[in-house]
Amino acid sequence: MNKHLVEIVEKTQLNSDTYQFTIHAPELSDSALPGQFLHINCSSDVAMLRRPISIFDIDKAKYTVSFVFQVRGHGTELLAKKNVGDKLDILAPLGNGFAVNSTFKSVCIAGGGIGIFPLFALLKQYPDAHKTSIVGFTSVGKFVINDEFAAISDKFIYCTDDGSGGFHGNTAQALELQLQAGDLPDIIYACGPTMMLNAIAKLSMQFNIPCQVSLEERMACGIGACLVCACKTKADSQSGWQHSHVCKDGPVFWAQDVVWEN
Amino acid sequence: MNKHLVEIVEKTQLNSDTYQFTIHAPELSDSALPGQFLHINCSSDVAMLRRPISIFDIDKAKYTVSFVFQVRGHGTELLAKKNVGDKLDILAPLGNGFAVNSTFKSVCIAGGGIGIFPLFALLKQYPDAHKTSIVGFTSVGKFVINDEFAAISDKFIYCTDDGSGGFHGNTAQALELQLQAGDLPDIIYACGPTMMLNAIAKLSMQFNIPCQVSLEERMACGIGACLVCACKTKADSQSGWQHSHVCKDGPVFWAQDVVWEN
Amino acid sequence: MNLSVNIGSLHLNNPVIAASGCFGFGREYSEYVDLNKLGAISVKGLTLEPRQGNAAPRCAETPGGMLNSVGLQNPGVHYFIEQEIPFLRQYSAKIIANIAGNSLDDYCQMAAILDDTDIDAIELNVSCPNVKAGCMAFGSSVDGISEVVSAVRARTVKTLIVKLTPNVRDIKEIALAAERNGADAVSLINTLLGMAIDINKKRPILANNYGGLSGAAVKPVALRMVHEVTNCVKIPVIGMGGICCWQDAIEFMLAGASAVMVGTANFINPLITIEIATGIEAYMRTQNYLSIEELNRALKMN
Amino acid sequence: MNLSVNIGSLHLNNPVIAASGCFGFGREYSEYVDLNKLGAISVKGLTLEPRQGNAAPRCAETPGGMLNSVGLQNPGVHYFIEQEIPFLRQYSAKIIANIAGNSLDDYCQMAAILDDTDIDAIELNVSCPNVKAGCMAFGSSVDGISEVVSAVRARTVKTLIVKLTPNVRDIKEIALAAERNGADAVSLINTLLGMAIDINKKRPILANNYGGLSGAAVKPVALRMVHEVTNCVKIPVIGMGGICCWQDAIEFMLAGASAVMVGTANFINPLITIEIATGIEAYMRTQNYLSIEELNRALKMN
Ligand SMILES: Cc1cc2nc3c(=O)[nH]c(=O)nc-3n(C[C@H](O)[C@H](O)[C@H](O)COP(=O)(O)OP(=O)(O)OC[C@H]3O[C@@H](n4cnc5c(N)ncnc54)[C@H](O)[C@@H]3O)c2cc1C
Ligand SMILES: Cc1cc2nc3c(=O)[nH]c(=O)nc-3n(C[C@H](O)[C@H](O)[C@H](O)COP(=O)(O)OP(=O)(O)OC[C@H]3O[C@@H](n4cnc5c(N)ncnc54)[C@H](O)[C@@H]3O)c2cc1C
Ligand SMILES: Cc1cc2nc3c(=O)[nH]c(=O)nc-3n(C[C@H](O)[C@H](O)[C@H](O)COP(=O)(O)O)c2cc1C
Ligand SMILES: Cc1cc2nc3c(=O)[nH]c(=O)nc-3n(C[C@H](O)[C@H](O)[C@H](O)COP(=O)(O)O)c2cc1C
Ligand code: FES
Ligand code: FES
Repeated sequence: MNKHLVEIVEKTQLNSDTYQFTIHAPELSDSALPGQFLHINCSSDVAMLRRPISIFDIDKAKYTVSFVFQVRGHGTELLAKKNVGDKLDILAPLGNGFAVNSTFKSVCIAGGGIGIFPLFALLKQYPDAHKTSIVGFTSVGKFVINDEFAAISDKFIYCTDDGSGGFHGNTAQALELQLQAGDLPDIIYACGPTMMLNAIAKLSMQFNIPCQVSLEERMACGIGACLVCACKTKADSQSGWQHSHVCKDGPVFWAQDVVWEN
Repeated sequence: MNKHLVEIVEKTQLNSDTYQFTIHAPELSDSALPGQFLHINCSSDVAMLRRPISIFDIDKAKYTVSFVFQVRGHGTELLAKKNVGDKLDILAPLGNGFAVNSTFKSVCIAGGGIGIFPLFALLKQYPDAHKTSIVGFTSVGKFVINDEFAAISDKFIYCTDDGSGGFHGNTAQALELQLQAGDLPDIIYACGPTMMLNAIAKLSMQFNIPCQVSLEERMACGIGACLVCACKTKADSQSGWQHSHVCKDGPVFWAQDVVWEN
Repeated sequence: MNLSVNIGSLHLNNPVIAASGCFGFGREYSEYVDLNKLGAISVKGLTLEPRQGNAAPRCAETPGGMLNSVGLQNPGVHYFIEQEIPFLRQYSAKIIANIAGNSLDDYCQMAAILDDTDIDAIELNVSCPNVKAGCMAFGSSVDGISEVVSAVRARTVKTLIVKLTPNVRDIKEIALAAERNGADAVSLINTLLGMAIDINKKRPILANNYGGLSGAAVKPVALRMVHEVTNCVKIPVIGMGGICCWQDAIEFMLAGASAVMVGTANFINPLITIEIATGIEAYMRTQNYLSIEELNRALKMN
Repeated sequence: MNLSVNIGSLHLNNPVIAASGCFGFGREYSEYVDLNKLGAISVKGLTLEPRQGNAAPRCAETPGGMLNSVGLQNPGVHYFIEQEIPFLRQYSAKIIANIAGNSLDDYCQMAAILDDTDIDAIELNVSCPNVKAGCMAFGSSVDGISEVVSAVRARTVKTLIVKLTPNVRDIKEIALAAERNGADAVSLINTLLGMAIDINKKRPILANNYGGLSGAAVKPVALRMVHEVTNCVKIPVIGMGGICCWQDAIEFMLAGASAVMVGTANFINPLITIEIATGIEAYMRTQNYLSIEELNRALKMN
């Protein structure tokens, strides 16, 4: 069973609205895969839906898992108020993680905003490959965990939408420059706003590079039962598409399997 | 305006489910009267109604007011989780306090369960009178702040419904014995379950002693606007009664003005 | 930027109105709120004769909301005219007289009486679920509403607002009937009929057994109904039901409401009406809306 | 003490049923819950042909509740029969097939098809607010419900449960029409039609604009309707709407419900169905009720 009551063992405020929590969760640290998520009960109120948050890091030695989240609305606000020693009611690990292939020599991750969080644990799965990280935020003030990404990457590119630091533009544009310059990885992993993912999916097809994207959708159950977290994927059916579900069939999909709408 | 954001400066757990909070509230400590109540916002949730809680004690020198409450349901449960240093959003002082007459030589209070709390500050208004306190609980295990009442009273009688300590019976029965024994105070003040208040009101009429009771009713606004906290009182109208409102016309009423239903 | 709105011939300085039954006659809240800063106050539902209402308990908290079964306790329309209008007239907030009756004749008499007084509008309460006779019965059928609205319309030249009940299958047809029969505006929603049971006492919590549900919990239903109604009538719509913050008020105005009424939220925060008015103004400023009408037109459907 | 109940010829070991659309086909929750401990499972609403449902977002959180606009995405009745019944039959929980159609013919065909299969009951969903054609249209008028219930009744000997919509003026007349036309039981409530707006995007949050409100917020309305219906029909009533804990379930059973369905609460606590069953048992023990029927008769009105 994926329901756990875990203790918060570390809490760090990364910037004005972003927090990193580490939980003690032996089972979870053993089985969880990068790209999977936790479905977190943020409130004591029996009527508040859980919030999906990706796994940021896994420490099997310490039996811990950590996640990073931005305060957006009521749920994440309550979550941010929890402290070390508090218990968290989570469903985890949920969904499918990223496909990791140890024969890959060169991997690239592209993350926009809160989309960078699931990509960190993923990079750690590639100790030997050449790792390019492209991370983007709206503005330098919003940067979090850049240093960690820089430290673990062989090439590190950071972007800001407003040009206040690094590459002026989004991660898809930065990726395009890399690809055009002939820096072609064996795989691209991307997570972030849909527009960015759509652009990256197109680039991956154009340059014929396998690409996985992690999608976001509003969720209720988190386990494939309620069907609210629909996303369009390709299908053999007459229409050519079907509604898959981000929580169960994803959140990670092959970019070519997704039906991208404009 | 009666809306204040006050700080909790002391928190004491009196027994398994009863707490005493002291708040720093200069204005309130100056103006509040025994018998008035605080209307407390227990939650950060914008949709939870306030909870009415009586003033337990007032310390004008320290600019503090304290209240004692029992955890019953969701609201008081959340309130109990607040800690020293937290801010409380309160409307206070609300309602009418007890009528205090300094010429009285002998006063008697009768409190049942959580009904004893508003009577403590009241007794303090009578430094010179002979004070009889009759307090009752279901069982000895439920006793709280008995010592404080004993210390401040000239005569102290405690009752338990189950006979596990003190007088076996309720405070109305204990009061009746006092009155029958000729121990007749100038006034009786009572607060507790309606059945008990009803019995005490009858005794007060029988022995012709002025009596004030503090009533409870479910509240929303607390200030006389929504009209949900109705109680039947006598009126000059054809029917002989009207609906008064506990929050505004009370919570303290003269026993003879209340229409007691059986 | 202009926050004022017109509801028929009723001109409001801003679109925030205190909802009937939740603000007394303004007196109680005047200690907390500058009544000059409200668009209007809809007073406690009035009847021809004084009423004592239902027995207590009249209130039960429910998840995200509350049930009430006050049952129109009020001092009667004459007392209101003599004692309350003069008090309210000291302030610039417009006065809306919310009226309820057992019979068609009650409504007509009250409308005629109020027509001669210094109030700004009549809100026809044909939607109170807490009284035995009349009221919601009129409001839940096209025939009932047509009858009462046309009769009252004939008795008054005041701005006539008809307050609709959500306890119907199709609120659009009720709203259209109100419009057809002379309403200057409709306001919605009144409370949803509900119940709560005390499982220890094995009795309904409310002495009246059933009561009206209000507060945050009803907001999605209210918003949907307001949206449906604004899309079918041409008269102004006043939206309410669960508005607890300025963001909620903006949702209703995006759904097409010319003004909003705030009820239950006053009980939790007595300053909420003013905070909502301030929030609406700030939102319009940052979003560059010059008028409430612009806001009313801003919603794009998916 | 006996927790079992009979709904028509359907015998349930206990009165807790997973509500349609909130428990998939049982598979997803089988990891969390021992399906043998449930009275029954009402599966995701089935249609004759597979359906992809509405576009995303299909969900919006609201105060104390949620809106959904899934729109009956499902693999079709044939897939259900081949792939899901065999899985569910491994457990003792009874299987209720929830069916929805665009037309009378759809309902009839599905009922006839399912009549030959190893299911225990059919729940006629004439109350889904999220699809364009059919469904709720049937459920919101006496004529509509009479037509569809009598037609389906003629096609099946399975226990026939008719699921009612709360989006009506008088749910009693709808329930009575279902009973008159051959329903073995009624279940209520389906979702209340609602809306939520994103004030930054100025668009409804749901891609479908409107959606169905469920969860704690609707409990008072659901409870009142269940109470109304149990007091007018003679067939068993299955109560639901906002049940989040065993205390809520007891409220519904005191209101007269023979069994309860639990929907939205599963999303927050996947173990809730079992916790409710355990809580009901403990309550009955401490209160000395020997059967659910006793509990159903225990409510005293004020
Ligand atoms: C698979 C997955 C992984 C995620 N990982 C992370 C992460 O690692 N760090 C992080 O900061 N955020 C992550 N998110 C986004 C995060 O779930 C939302 O920011 C969060 O749910 C917002 O809740 P709230 O209470 O702050 O906002 P509210 O606006 O109060 O939320 C209201 C409702 O909308 C839903 N919702 C709102 N925004 C989103 C969104 N962007 N995606 C999904 N549901 C949303 C909420 O879950 C809730 O049901 C992830 C989302 C998904 C689907
Ligand atoms: C004037 C007045 C003074 C009071 N003083 C005290 C006091 O000093 N100490 C103390 O422990 N209690 C006092 N009470 C009772 C206290 O208000 C209730 O115990 C409390 O509101 C219960 O809230 P809850 O969240 O625990 O229960 P819930 O059951 O969650 O409450 C649900 C709703 O019912 C109302 N409610 C439930 N029980 C009562 C009740 N007995 N009286 C009024 N409303 C109720 C709540 O306010 C709330 O609106 C007083 C009540 C009144 C009216
Ligand atoms: C305690 C209470 C009393 C009410 N009395 C009246 C009334 O007298 N007349 C009326 O038209 N509506 C009355 N209402 C309904 C409100 O005006 C409003 O329509 C409803 O509560 C929904 O708005 P809200 O969620 O903001 O409270 C009352 C509501 C409450 C909670
Ligand atoms: C996501 C979701 C999907 C639903 N799908 C169906 C369905 O397919 N058929 C049906 O009859 N009811 C459906 N319902 C309604 C529920 O079965 C139930 O009637 C309603 O949600 C009220 O109960 P609750 O508050 O416990 O959720 C659905 C509800 C939700 C939240
Ligand atoms: S959230 Fe329920 S199916 Fe994905
Ligand atoms: S609680 Fe509103 S009038 Fe007393």
